[in-house]
Amino acid sequence: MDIQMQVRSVNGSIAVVSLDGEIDVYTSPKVKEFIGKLIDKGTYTFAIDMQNVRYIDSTGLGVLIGGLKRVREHGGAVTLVSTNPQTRKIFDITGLIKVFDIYDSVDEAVNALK
Amino acid sequence: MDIQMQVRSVNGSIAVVSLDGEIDVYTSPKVKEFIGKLIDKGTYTFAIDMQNVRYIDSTGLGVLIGGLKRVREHGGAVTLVSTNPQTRKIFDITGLIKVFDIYDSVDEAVNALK
Amino acid sequence: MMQAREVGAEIPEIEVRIPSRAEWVALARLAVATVAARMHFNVDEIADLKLAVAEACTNAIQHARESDEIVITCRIYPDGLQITIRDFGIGTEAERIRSRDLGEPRVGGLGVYLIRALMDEVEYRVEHDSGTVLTMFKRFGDSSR
Amino acid sequence: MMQAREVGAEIPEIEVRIPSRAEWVALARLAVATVAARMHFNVDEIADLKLAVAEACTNAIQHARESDEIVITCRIYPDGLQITIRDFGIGTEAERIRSRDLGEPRVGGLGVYLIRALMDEVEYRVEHDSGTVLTMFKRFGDSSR
Ligand SMILES: Nc1ncnc2c1ncn2[C@@H]1O[C@H](COP(=O)(O)OP(=O)(O)O)[C@@H](O)[C@H]1O
Ligand SMILES: Nc1ncnc2c1ncn2[C@@H]1O[C@H](COP(=O)(O)OP(=O)(O)O)[C@@H](O)[C@H]1O
Repeated sequence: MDIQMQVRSVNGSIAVVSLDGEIDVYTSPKVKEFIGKLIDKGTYTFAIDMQNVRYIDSTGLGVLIGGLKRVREHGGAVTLVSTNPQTRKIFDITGLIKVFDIYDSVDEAVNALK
Repeated sequence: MDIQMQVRSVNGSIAVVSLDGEIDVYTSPKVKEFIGKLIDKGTYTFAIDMQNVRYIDSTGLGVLIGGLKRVREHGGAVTLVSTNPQTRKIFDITGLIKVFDIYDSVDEAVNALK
Repeated sequence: MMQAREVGAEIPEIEVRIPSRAEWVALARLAVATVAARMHFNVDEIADLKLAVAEACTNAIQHARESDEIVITCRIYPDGLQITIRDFGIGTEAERIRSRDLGEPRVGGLGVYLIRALMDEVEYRVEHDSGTVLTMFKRFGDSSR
Repeated sequence: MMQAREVGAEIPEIEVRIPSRAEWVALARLAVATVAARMHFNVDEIADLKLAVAEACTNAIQHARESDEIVITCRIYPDGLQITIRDFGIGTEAERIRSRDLGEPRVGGLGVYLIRALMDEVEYRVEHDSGTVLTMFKRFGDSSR
Protein backbone atom coordinates (compact mmCIF):
# COMPACT_ATOMS: atom_id res chain seq x y z
CA MET A 1 0.00 0.00 0.00
CA ASP A 2 3.03 2.22 0.01
CA ILE A 3 6.23 2.76 -1.91
CA GLN A 4 9.88 2.36 -0.98
CA MET A 5 12.50 4.16 -3.05
CA GLN A 6 16.26 3.77 -3.28
CA VAL A 7 18.92 5.17 -5.52
CA ARG A 8 22.47 4.10 -6.28
CA SER A 9 24.84 5.50 -8.79
CA VAL A 10 26.65 3.57 -11.51
CA ASN A 11 29.71 5.04 -13.28
CA GLY A 12 29.10 8.31 -11.52
CA SER A 13 26.43 9.52 -13.92
CA ILE A 14 23.76 6.80 -14.21
CA ALA A 15 21.25 6.66 -11.36
CA VAL A 16 19.62 3.29 -10.70
CA VAL A 17 16.35 4.03 -8.93
CA SER A 18 14.68 1.00 -7.33
CA LEU A 19 10.98 1.24 -6.60
CA ASP A 20 9.29 -1.27 -4.32
CA GLY A 21 5.53 -1.26 -3.75
CA GLU A 22 2.50 0.25 -5.45
CA ILE A 23 2.50 3.40 -7.54
CA ASP A 24 -0.89 5.06 -7.49
CA VAL A 25 -2.49 8.46 -6.90
CA TYR A 26 -1.31 8.34 -3.27
CA THR A 27 2.28 7.26 -3.76
CA SER A 28 3.15 8.74 -7.17
CA PRO A 29 3.72 12.26 -5.78
CA LYS A 30 6.41 10.72 -3.58
CA VAL A 31 8.06 9.09 -6.61
CA LYS A 32 7.80 12.34 -8.53
CA GLU A 33 9.48 14.23 -5.72
CA PHE A 34 12.22 11.61 -5.34
CA ILE A 35 13.12 11.63 -9.03
CA GLY A 36 12.61 15.39 -9.29
CA LYS A 37 15.23 16.00 -6.59
CA LEU A 38 17.75 13.83 -8.41
CA ILE A 39 17.15 15.76 -11.62
CA ASP A 40 17.49 19.05 -9.71
CA LYS A 41 20.92 17.86 -8.56
CA GLY A 42 22.00 17.25 -12.15
CA THR A 43 21.26 13.56 -12.76
CA TYR A 44 19.79 13.11 -16.23
CA THR A 45 20.34 9.41 -16.92
CA PHE A 46 18.10 6.94 -15.14
CA ALA A 47 17.54 3.20 -15.03
CA ILE A 48 14.33 2.75 -13.08
CA ASP A 49 14.02 -0.70 -11.59
CA MET A 50 10.34 -1.56 -11.29
CA GLN A 51 10.80 -5.29 -10.71
CA ASN A 52 9.25 -4.92 -7.27
CA VAL A 53 6.43 -2.65 -8.37
CA ARG A 54 3.33 -4.76 -7.84
CA TYR A 55 0.97 -2.12 -9.19
CA ILE A 56 1.18 0.97 -11.37
CA ASP A 57 -1.55 3.11 -12.88
CA SER A 58 -1.81 6.26 -15.00
CA THR A 59 -0.57 8.48 -12.18
CA GLY A 60 2.66 6.43 -12.13
CA LEU A 61 2.92 6.56 -15.91
CA GLY A 62 2.48 10.32 -15.66
CA VAL A 63 5.46 10.56 -13.31
CA LEU A 64 7.63 8.52 -15.68
CA ILE A 65 6.60 10.60 -18.69
CA GLY A 66 7.18 13.81 -16.76
CA GLY A 67 10.63 12.63 -15.67
CA LEU A 68 11.54 11.57 -19.20
CA LYS A 69 10.57 14.99 -20.58
CA ARG A 70 12.69 16.79 -18.00
CA VAL A 71 15.84 14.71 -18.55
CA ARG A 72 15.50 14.89 -22.34
CA GLU A 73 15.78 18.67 -22.13
CA HIS A 74 19.29 17.98 -20.84
CA GLY A 75 20.08 15.27 -23.37
CA GLY A 76 19.38 12.57 -20.78
CA ALA A 77 17.57 9.24 -21.03
CA VAL A 78 15.43 6.84 -19.01
CA THR A 79 15.31 3.04 -19.24
CA LEU A 80 12.99 0.79 -17.28
CA VAL A 81 13.31 -2.67 -15.76
CA SER A 82 10.21 -4.80 -15.42
CA THR A 83 9.24 -8.40 -15.95
CA ASN A 84 5.71 -7.96 -14.60
CA PRO A 85 3.26 -8.91 -17.38
CA GLN A 86 0.58 -6.49 -16.11
CA THR A 87 3.05 -3.58 -16.12
CA ARG A 88 4.14 -4.45 -19.64
CA LYS A 89 0.52 -4.74 -20.70
CA ILE A 90 -0.21 -1.20 -19.49
CA PHE A 91 2.78 0.19 -21.39
CA ASP A 92 1.54 -1.74 -24.37
CA ILE A 93 -2.05 -0.54 -24.47
CA THR A 94 -1.08 3.07 -23.75
CA GLY A 95 1.51 3.02 -26.52
CA LEU A 96 4.23 3.96 -24.02
CA ILE A 97 6.14 0.84 -25.05
CA LYS A 98 7.31 2.96 -28.00
CA VAL A 99 8.48 5.73 -25.67
CA PHE A 100 10.28 3.73 -22.99
CA ASP A 101 12.71 0.88 -23.43
CA ILE A 102 11.84 -1.84 -20.94
CA TYR A 103 14.46 -4.43 -19.99
CA ASP A 104 14.39 -7.68 -18.04
CA SER A 105 17.33 -6.84 -15.77
CA VAL A 106 19.07 -3.83 -14.26
CA ASP A 107 22.30 -4.75 -16.05
CA GLU A 108 20.65 -4.57 -19.45
CA ALA A 109 18.89 -1.32 -18.58
CA VAL A 110 22.16 0.24 -17.41
CA ASN A 111 24.15 -1.02 -20.41
CA ALA A 112 21.62 0.50 -22.77
CA LEU A 113 22.35 3.90 -21.20
CA LYS A 114 26.12 3.74 -21.73
CA MET B 1 -9.55 -16.41 2.12
CA ASP B 2 -9.96 -20.15 2.01
CA ILE B 3 -8.74 -23.25 3.77
CA GLN B 4 -6.65 -26.22 2.63
CA MET B 5 -6.80 -29.44 4.64
CA GLN B 6 -4.61 -32.53 4.65
CA VAL B 7 -4.40 -35.62 6.81
CA ARG B 8 -1.70 -38.17 7.35
CA SER B 9 -1.63 -40.99 9.78
CA VAL B 10 1.09 -41.70 12.33
CA ASN B 11 1.41 -45.13 14.00
CA GLY B 12 -1.83 -46.19 12.38
CA SER B 13 -4.07 -44.51 14.93
CA ILE B 14 -3.00 -40.87 15.26
CA ALA B 15 -4.26 -38.51 12.56
CA VAL B 16 -2.17 -35.43 11.87
CA VAL B 17 -4.51 -32.88 10.29
CA SER B 18 -2.78 -29.89 8.68
CA LEU B 19 -4.85 -26.77 8.15
CA ASP B 20 -3.61 -24.01 5.88
CA GLY B 21 -5.50 -20.72 5.51
CA GLU B 22 -8.19 -18.88 7.42
CA ILE B 23 -10.84 -20.50 9.63
CA ASP B 24 -13.95 -18.37 9.78
CA VAL B 25 -17.71 -18.64 9.39
CA TYR B 26 -17.24 -19.50 5.70
CA THR B 27 -14.50 -22.10 5.97
CA SER B 28 -15.17 -23.70 9.37
CA PRO B 29 -18.04 -25.88 8.07
CA LYS B 30 -15.49 -27.39 5.69
CA VAL B 31 -13.11 -28.12 8.56
CA LYS B 32 -15.96 -29.54 10.61
CA GLU B 33 -16.93 -31.86 7.78
CA PHE B 34 -13.33 -32.93 7.18
CA ILE B 35 -12.69 -33.83 10.81
CA GLY B 36 -16.20 -35.25 11.21
CA LYS B 37 -15.59 -37.76 8.41
CA LEU B 38 -12.36 -38.93 10.01
CA ILE B 39 -14.17 -39.45 13.32
CA ASP B 40 -16.96 -41.31 11.51
CA LYS B 41 -14.32 -43.67 10.15
CA GLY B 42 -13.06 -44.41 13.66
CA THR B 43 -10.19 -41.97 14.17
CA TYR B 44 -10.32 -40.58 17.72
CA THR B 45 -6.79 -39.25 18.24
CA PHE B 46 -5.85 -36.01 16.49
CA ALA B 47 -2.87 -33.70 16.29
CA ILE B 48 -4.16 -30.61 14.51
CA ASP B 49 -1.40 -28.61 12.90
CA MET B 50 -2.47 -24.97 12.79
CA GLN B 51 0.97 -23.52 12.05
CA ASN B 52 -0.30 -22.25 8.71
CA VAL B 53 -3.58 -20.95 10.05
CA ARG B 54 -3.32 -17.21 9.59
CA TYR B 55 -6.69 -16.48 11.15
CA ILE B 56 -9.16 -18.27 13.43
CA ASP B 57 -12.30 -17.01 15.14
CA SER B 58 -15.03 -18.38 17.37
CA THR B 59 -16.50 -20.47 14.56
CA GLY B 60 -13.15 -22.26 14.29
CA LEU B 61 -12.92 -22.66 18.05
CA GLY B 62 -16.42 -24.14 17.94
CA VAL B 63 -15.31 -26.77 15.45
CA LEU B 64 -12.32 -27.72 17.63
CA ILE B 65 -14.49 -27.94 20.77
CA GLY B 66 -17.09 -29.98 18.92
CA GLY B 67 -14.44 -32.36 17.63
CA LEU B 68 -12.89 -32.72 21.06
CA LYS B 69 -16.26 -33.62 22.59
CA ARG B 70 -16.91 -36.26 19.97
CA VAL B 71 -13.53 -38.00 20.28
CA ARG B 72 -13.64 -37.91 24.09
CA GLU B 73 -16.80 -40.00 23.99
CA HIS B 74 -14.54 -42.67 22.50
CA GLY B 75 -11.68 -42.10 24.89
CA GLY B 76 -9.82 -40.08 22.25
CA ALA B 77 -7.79 -36.88 22.48
CA VAL B 78 -6.85 -33.76 20.49
CA THR B 79 -3.59 -31.79 20.61
CA LEU B 80 -2.90 -28.61 18.69
CA VAL B 81 0.19 -27.14 17.05
CA SER B 82 0.49 -23.37 16.80
CA THR B 83 3.18 -20.77 17.27
CA ASN B 84 0.99 -17.89 16.11
CA PRO B 85 0.76 -15.38 18.99
CA GLN B 86 -2.72 -14.19 17.95
CA THR B 87 -4.04 -17.77 17.92
CA ARG B 88 -2.56 -18.40 21.36
CA LYS B 89 -4.04 -15.16 22.59
CA ILE B 90 -7.54 -16.22 21.54
CA PHE B 91 -7.17 -19.56 23.30
CA ASP B 92 -5.94 -17.62 26.29
CA ILE B 93 -8.75 -15.10 26.63
CA THR B 94 -11.43 -17.70 25.97
CA GLY B 95 -9.97 -20.03 28.61
CA LEU B 96 -9.58 -22.76 26.01
CA ILE B 97 -5.89 -22.91 26.81
CA LYS B 98 -6.99 -25.06 29.75
CA VAL B 99 -8.96 -27.37 27.49
CA PHE B 100 -6.47 -27.86 24.64
CA ASP B 101 -2.76 -28.58 24.86
CA ILE B 102 -0.96 -26.42 22.33
CA TYR B 103 2.52 -27.39 21.16
CA ASP B 104 5.20 -25.69 19.11
CA SER B 105 5.79 -28.58 16.72
CA VAL B 106 3.94 -31.54 15.22
CA ASP B 107 6.43 -33.94 16.82
CA GLU B 108 5.65 -32.69 20.29
CA ALA B 109 1.91 -32.73 19.62
CA VAL B 110 2.11 -36.31 18.33
CA ASN B 111 4.34 -37.51 21.17
CA ALA B 112 1.90 -36.12 23.71
CA LEU B 113 -0.78 -38.41 22.25
CA LYS B 114 1.25 -41.62 22.56
CA MET C 1 -20.25 1.78 27.68
CA MET C 2 -19.80 3.92 24.65
CA GLN C 3 -18.44 7.41 24.90
CA ALA C 4 -20.44 9.92 22.86
CA ARG C 5 -18.47 10.94 19.79
CA GLU C 6 -19.24 13.52 17.17
CA VAL C 7 -19.74 12.61 13.54
CA GLY C 8 -18.66 15.18 11.02
CA ALA C 9 -16.76 16.15 7.96
CA GLU C 10 -13.46 16.11 9.85
CA ILE C 11 -13.94 12.48 10.87
CA PRO C 12 -13.01 10.29 7.88
CA GLU C 13 -15.59 7.59 7.34
CA ILE C 14 -15.23 4.36 5.38
CA GLU C 15 -18.21 2.11 4.83
CA VAL C 16 -18.50 -1.42 3.48
CA ARG C 17 -21.82 -3.09 2.71
CA ILE C 18 -21.87 -6.84 2.14
CA PRO C 19 -24.55 -9.47 1.62
CA SER C 20 -25.36 -11.23 4.89
CA ARG C 21 -23.52 -14.37 3.86
CA ALA C 22 -20.53 -16.23 5.24
CA GLU C 23 -18.43 -15.85 2.10
CA TRP C 24 -18.28 -12.04 2.45
CA VAL C 25 -17.03 -11.79 6.02
CA ALA C 26 -13.43 -12.07 4.81
CA LEU C 27 -13.96 -8.88 2.79
CA ALA C 28 -15.22 -6.98 5.85
CA ARG C 29 -12.19 -8.19 7.80
CA LEU C 30 -9.78 -7.19 5.05
CA ALA C 31 -11.31 -3.74 4.68
CA VAL C 32 -11.12 -3.03 8.40
CA ALA C 33 -7.55 -4.34 8.51
CA THR C 34 -6.65 -1.97 5.68
CA VAL C 35 -8.21 1.00 7.46
CA ALA C 36 -6.45 0.03 10.69
CA ALA C 37 -3.11 -0.34 8.93
CA ARG C 38 -3.54 3.13 7.40
CA MET C 39 -4.14 4.41 10.94
CA HIS C 40 -0.89 2.78 12.09
CA PHE C 41 -2.44 0.33 14.51
CA ASN C 42 0.16 -2.36 15.17
CA VAL C 43 -0.18 -5.97 13.95
CA ASP C 44 -1.65 -7.26 17.22
CA GLU C 45 -4.25 -4.51 17.29
CA ILE C 46 -5.11 -5.11 13.65
CA ALA C 47 -5.63 -8.80 14.43
CA ASP C 48 -7.94 -7.86 17.33
CA LEU C 49 -9.97 -5.54 15.10
CA LYS C 50 -10.32 -8.18 12.38
CA LEU C 51 -11.53 -10.71 14.91
CA ALA C 52 -14.05 -8.38 16.53
CA VAL C 53 -15.48 -7.41 13.13
CA ALA C 54 -15.69 -11.03 12.02
CA GLU C 55 -17.47 -12.06 15.23
CA ALA C 56 -19.97 -9.28 14.78
CA CYS C 57 -20.60 -10.17 11.13
CA THR C 58 -20.90 -13.86 12.01
CA ASN C 59 -23.57 -13.02 14.58
CA ALA C 60 -25.43 -10.86 12.11
CA ILE C 61 -25.40 -13.75 9.64
CA GLN C 62 -26.36 -16.41 12.17
CA HIS C 63 -28.80 -14.58 14.44
CA ALA C 64 -30.34 -11.64 12.60
CA ARG C 65 -33.34 -13.25 10.98
CA GLU C 66 -34.46 -11.93 7.61
CA SER C 67 -31.58 -9.49 7.26
CA ASP C 68 -29.95 -9.60 3.88
CA GLU C 69 -27.08 -7.23 4.36
CA ILE C 70 -24.51 -5.98 6.83
CA VAL C 71 -23.07 -2.47 6.90
CA ILE C 72 -19.65 -1.96 8.45
CA THR C 73 -18.74 1.67 9.12
CA CYS C 74 -15.30 2.80 10.25
CA ARG C 75 -14.81 6.28 11.69
CA ILE C 76 -11.32 7.52 12.25
CA TYR C 77 -11.07 9.59 15.42
CA PRO C 78 -7.93 11.26 16.71
CA ASP C 79 -7.73 8.75 19.56
CA GLY C 80 -8.76 5.56 17.79
CA LEU C 81 -11.13 3.71 15.49
CA GLN C 82 -14.87 3.39 15.89
CA ILE C 83 -16.54 0.53 14.04
CA THR C 84 -20.27 0.13 13.65
CA ILE C 85 -21.77 -3.15 12.47
CA ARG C 86 -25.41 -2.92 11.51
CA ASP C 87 -27.79 -5.60 10.39
CA PHE C 88 -31.43 -5.25 9.41
CA GLY C 89 -32.81 -8.37 11.04
CA ILE C 90 -35.33 -9.07 13.71
CA GLY C 91 -33.00 -8.85 16.66
CA THR C 92 -32.86 -10.13 20.18
CA GLU C 93 -33.37 -7.53 22.90
CA ALA C 94 -30.04 -5.82 23.57
CA GLU C 95 -29.97 -7.13 27.14
CA ARG C 96 -29.98 -10.69 25.88
CA ILE C 97 -26.86 -10.15 23.78
CA ARG C 98 -24.26 -10.90 26.35
CA SER C 99 -21.17 -12.94 26.77
CA ARG C 100 -21.73 -16.14 28.73
CA ASP C 101 -19.67 -17.27 31.67
CA LEU C 102 -16.79 -19.36 30.45
CA GLY C 103 -17.27 -22.64 32.27
CA GLU C 104 -17.40 -26.07 30.71
CA PRO C 105 -16.36 -25.64 27.08
CA ARG C 106 -19.28 -25.72 24.72
CA VAL C 107 -19.74 -24.96 21.08
CA GLY C 108 -20.84 -21.36 20.61
CA GLY C 109 -21.29 -18.44 22.90
CA LEU C 110 -17.79 -17.00 22.44
CA GLY C 111 -18.44 -14.25 19.92
CA VAL C 112 -19.77 -11.48 22.15
CA TYR C 113 -17.26 -12.46 24.81
CA LEU C 114 -14.38 -11.97 22.37
CA ILE C 115 -15.73 -8.66 21.10
CA ARG C 116 -15.90 -7.32 24.64
CA ALA C 117 -12.43 -8.65 25.44
CA LEU C 118 -10.77 -7.19 22.35
CA MET C 119 -12.38 -3.77 22.05
CA ASP C 120 -12.18 -0.86 24.48
CA GLU C 121 -15.82 0.19 24.26
CA VAL C 122 -18.76 -1.94 23.11
CA GLU C 123 -22.41 -1.06 22.85
CA TYR C 124 -25.36 -2.93 21.36
CA ARG C 125 -28.47 -1.12 20.29
CA VAL C 126 -31.44 -3.05 19.00
CA GLU C 127 -33.77 -1.00 16.89
CA HIS C 128 -37.28 -2.36 16.96
CA ASP C 129 -37.74 -4.58 13.90
CA SER C 130 -34.97 -2.81 12.06
CA GLY C 131 -31.95 -4.67 13.23
CA THR C 132 -29.03 -4.59 15.62
CA VAL C 133 -26.34 -1.93 15.71
CA LEU C 134 -23.07 -2.79 17.42
CA THR C 135 -20.80 0.18 18.02
CA MET C 136 -17.30 -0.53 19.21
CA PHE C 137 -14.16 1.50 19.71
CA LYS C 138 -10.49 0.68 19.90
CA ARG C 139 -8.05 3.26 21.21
CA PHE C 140 -4.56 3.58 19.87
CA GLY C 141 -2.27 1.57 22.08
CA ASP C 142 0.95 2.97 23.43
CA SER C 143 2.86 1.17 20.73
CA SER C 144 0.80 2.52 17.83
CA ARG C 145 1.11 5.93 16.18
CA MET D 1 -22.41 1.15 -24.43
CA MET D 2 -23.89 -0.41 -21.37
CA GLN D 3 -26.26 -3.30 -21.60
CA ALA D 4 -29.35 -2.89 -19.38
CA ARG D 5 -29.11 -5.20 -16.38
CA GLU D 6 -31.59 -5.90 -13.66
CA VAL D 7 -30.89 -5.11 -10.02
CA GLY D 8 -32.46 -7.40 -7.47
CA ALA D 9 -32.19 -9.65 -4.50
CA GLU D 10 -30.60 -12.42 -6.53
CA ILE D 11 -27.76 -10.17 -7.65
CA PRO D 12 -25.22 -9.97 -4.78
CA GLU D 13 -24.13 -6.40 -4.19
CA ILE D 14 -21.03 -5.19 -2.36
CA GLU D 15 -20.53 -1.49 -1.72
CA VAL D 16 -17.54 0.46 -0.47
CA ARG D 17 -17.69 4.14 0.44
CA ILE D 18 -14.42 6.02 0.88
CA PRO D 19 -13.44 9.63 1.45
CA SER D 20 -12.47 11.31 -1.81
CA ARG D 21 -8.79 11.23 -0.96
CA ALA D 22 -5.78 9.59 -2.55
CA GLU D 23 -4.91 7.50 0.49
CA TRP D 24 -8.17 5.48 0.25
CA VAL D 25 -7.95 4.39 -3.37
CA ALA D 26 -5.87 1.36 -2.37
CA LEU D 27 -8.79 0.18 -0.22
CA ALA D 28 -11.20 0.42 -3.15
CA ARG D 29 -8.76 -1.54 -5.29
CA LEU D 30 -8.31 -4.21 -2.66
CA ALA D 31 -12.05 -4.60 -2.10
CA VAL D 32 -12.75 -5.00 -5.80
CA ALA D 33 -9.86 -7.46 -6.14
CA THR D 34 -11.34 -9.51 -3.28
CA VAL D 35 -14.78 -9.56 -4.90
CA ALA D 36 -13.23 -10.51 -8.24
CA ALA D 37 -11.17 -13.29 -6.66
CA ARG D 38 -14.31 -14.68 -5.01
CA MET D 39 -15.90 -14.70 -8.46
CA HIS D 40 -12.94 -16.66 -9.83
CA PHE D 41 -11.73 -14.05 -12.25
CA ASN D 42 -8.14 -14.94 -13.12
CA VAL D 43 -5.11 -12.90 -12.00
CA ASP D 44 -4.88 -10.88 -15.21
CA GLU D 45 -8.55 -9.99 -15.08
CA ILE D 46 -8.26 -9.03 -11.41
CA ALA D 47 -5.36 -6.74 -12.28
CA ASP D 48 -7.46 -5.12 -15.02
CA LEU D 49 -10.36 -4.56 -12.62
CA LYS D 50 -8.10 -3.03 -9.96
CA LEU D 51 -6.62 -0.66 -12.50
CA ALA D 52 -9.98 0.43 -13.93
CA VAL D 53 -11.34 1.09 -10.42
CA ALA D 54 -8.25 3.03 -9.42
CA GLU D 55 -8.39 5.18 -12.55
CA ALA D 56 -12.04 5.97 -11.89
CA CYS D 57 -11.37 6.85 -8.24
CA THR D 58 -8.36 8.95 -9.22
CA ASN D 59 -10.53 10.93 -11.63
CA ALA D 60 -13.21 11.41 -8.99
CA ILE D 61 -10.55 12.73 -6.62
CA GLN D 62 -8.85 14.96 -9.17
CA HIS D 63 -11.75 16.24 -11.25
CA ALA D 64 -14.99 16.07 -9.25
CA ARG D 65 -14.98 19.41 -7.50
CA GLU D 66 -16.51 19.63 -4.06
CA SER D 67 -17.19 15.92 -3.79
CA ASP D 68 -16.11 14.45 -0.50
CA GLU D 69 -16.76 10.80 -1.06
CA ILE D 70 -16.70 8.03 -3.64
CA VAL D 71 -19.06 5.06 -3.68
CA ILE D 72 -17.89 1.88 -5.38
CA THR D 73 -20.63 -0.68 -5.99
CA CYS D 74 -19.97 -4.20 -7.26
CA ARG D 75 -22.83 -6.30 -8.63
CA ILE D 76 -22.21 -9.94 -9.32
CA TYR D 77 -24.04 -11.08 -12.42
CA PRO D 78 -24.03 -14.60 -13.83
CA ASP D 79 -21.90 -13.45 -16.76
CA GLY D 80 -19.54 -11.01 -15.06
CA LEU D 81 -18.97 -8.11 -12.68
CA GLN D 82 -20.58 -4.69 -12.90
CA ILE D 83 -18.81 -1.89 -11.05
CA THR D 84 -20.29 1.54 -10.48
CA ILE D 85 -18.11 4.43 -9.33
CA ARG D 86 -20.06 7.44 -8.17
CA ASP D 87 -18.84 10.80 -6.99
CA PHE D 88 -20.89 13.75 -5.85
CA GLY D 89 -18.95 16.54 -7.47
CA ILE D 90 -19.70 19.15 -10.01
CA GLY D 91 -18.91 17.11 -13.08
CA THR D 92 -17.92 17.75 -16.62
CA GLU D 93 -20.56 16.97 -19.23
CA ALA D 94 -20.45 13.26 -20.04
CA GLU D 95 -19.46 13.96 -23.64
CA ARG D 96 -16.33 15.69 -22.48
CA ILE D 97 -15.14 12.65 -20.53
CA ARG D 98 -13.33 10.84 -23.25
CA SER D 99 -10.06 9.17 -23.93
CA ARG D 100 -7.69 11.30 -25.93
CA ASP D 101 -5.82 10.16 -28.99
CA LEU D 102 -2.53 8.65 -28.01
CA GLY D 103 -0.02 10.74 -29.88
CA GLU D 104 2.98 12.49 -28.44
CA PRO D 105 3.33 11.26 -24.85
CA ARG D 106 2.11 13.78 -22.34
CA VAL D 107 1.41 13.71 -18.65
CA GLY D 108 -2.23 12.88 -18.02
CA GLY D 109 -5.14 11.88 -20.16
CA LEU D 110 -4.63 8.13 -19.89
CA GLY D 111 -7.23 7.23 -17.24
CA VAL D 112 -10.39 7.12 -19.34
CA TYR D 113 -8.45 5.50 -22.16
CA LEU D 114 -7.32 2.68 -19.85
CA ILE D 115 -10.80 2.18 -18.40
CA ARG D 116 -12.24 1.76 -21.91
CA ALA D 117 -9.42 -0.57 -22.92
CA LEU D 118 -9.69 -2.82 -19.88
CA MET D 119 -13.44 -3.15 -19.39
CA ASP D 120 -15.99 -4.68 -21.75
CA GLU D 121 -18.69 -2.03 -21.30
CA VAL D 122 -18.23 1.53 -20.06
CA GLU D 123 -20.80 4.27 -19.58
CA TYR D 124 -20.54 7.72 -17.99
CA ARG D 125 -23.60 9.47 -16.72
CA VAL D 126 -23.32 12.99 -15.32
CA GLU D 127 -26.15 13.93 -13.03
CA HIS D 128 -26.69 17.66 -12.95
CA ASP D 129 -24.84 19.05 -9.95
CA SER D 130 -24.88 15.71 -8.18
CA GLY D 131 -21.85 14.04 -9.59
CA THR D 132 -20.62 11.54 -12.11
CA VAL D 133 -21.59 7.88 -12.28
CA LEU D 134 -19.33 5.54 -14.17
CA THR D 135 -20.81 2.11 -14.82
CA MET D 136 -18.53 -0.54 -16.20
CA PHE D 137 -18.78 -4.25 -16.80
CA LYS D 138 -16.26 -7.04 -17.21
CA ARG D 139 -17.37 -10.40 -18.54
CA PHE D 140 -15.86 -13.61 -17.37
CA GLY D 141 -13.11 -14.56 -19.78
CA ASP D 142 -12.80 -18.00 -21.23
CA SER D 143 -10.15 -18.84 -18.69
CA SER D 144 -12.18 -17.81 -15.61
CA ARG D 145 -14.92 -19.79 -13.85
N1 LIG E 1 -26.64 -9.24 15.34
C1 LIG E 1 -27.38 -9.98 16.21
N2 LIG E 1 -28.72 -10.15 16.01
C2 LIG E 1 -29.47 -10.89 16.85
N3 LIG E 1 -28.96 -11.52 17.95
C3 LIG E 1 -27.64 -11.41 18.21
C4 LIG E 1 -26.79 -10.64 17.37
N4 LIG E 1 -25.53 -10.68 17.87
C5 LIG E 1 -25.61 -11.47 18.97
N5 LIG E 1 -26.87 -11.92 19.20
C6 LIG E 1 -27.33 -12.77 20.32
O1 LIG E 1 -26.28 -12.88 21.27
C7 LIG E 1 -25.99 -14.26 21.52
C8 LIG E 1 -24.54 -14.47 21.88
O2 LIG E 1 -23.71 -14.39 20.72
P1 LIG E 1 -22.27 -15.07 20.71
O3 LIG E 1 -21.57 -14.74 21.97
O4 LIG E 1 -21.59 -14.68 19.46
O5 LIG E 1 -22.55 -16.65 20.72
P2 LIG E 1 -23.25 -17.56 19.62
O6 LIG E 1 -23.33 -16.77 18.37
O7 LIG E 1 -22.36 -18.74 19.49
O8 LIG E 1 -24.59 -17.89 20.21
C9 LIG E 1 -26.46 -14.99 20.29
O9 LIG E 1 -26.75 -16.35 20.55
C10 LIG E 1 -27.68 -14.19 19.88
O10 LIG E 1 -28.82 -14.58 20.58
N1 LIG F 1 -15.35 11.75 -12.08
C1 LIG F 1 -15.12 12.80 -12.93
N2 LIG F 1 -15.63 14.03 -12.67
C2 LIG F 1 -15.39 15.07 -13.50
N3 LIG F 1 -14.65 14.98 -14.63
C3 LIG F 1 -14.12 13.78 -14.95
C4 LIG F 1 -14.33 12.63 -14.12
N4 LIG F 1 -13.68 11.58 -14.71
C5 LIG F 1 -13.09 12.07 -15.82
N5 LIG F 1 -13.35 13.38 -15.99
C6 LIG F 1 -12.90 14.26 -17.13
O1 LIG F 1 -12.33 13.43 -18.14
C7 LIG F 1 -10.99 13.87 -18.47
C8 LIG F 1 -10.11 12.71 -18.90
O2 LIG F 1 -9.69 11.93 -17.77
P1 LIG F 1 -8.39 11.02 -17.85
O3 LIG F 1 -8.40 10.28 -19.14
O4 LIG F 1 -8.33 10.18 -16.64
O5 LIG F 1 -7.16 12.02 -17.90
P2 LIG F 1 -6.68 13.07 -16.80
O6 LIG F 1 -7.34 12.71 -15.51
O7 LIG F 1 -5.19 12.88 -16.73
O8 LIG F 1 -7.08 14.41 -17.32
C9 LIG F 1 -10.52 14.59 -17.22
O9 LIG F 1 -9.53 15.53 -17.51
C10 LIG F 1 -11.82 15.23 -16.70
O10 LIG F 1 -12.08 16.44 -17.37
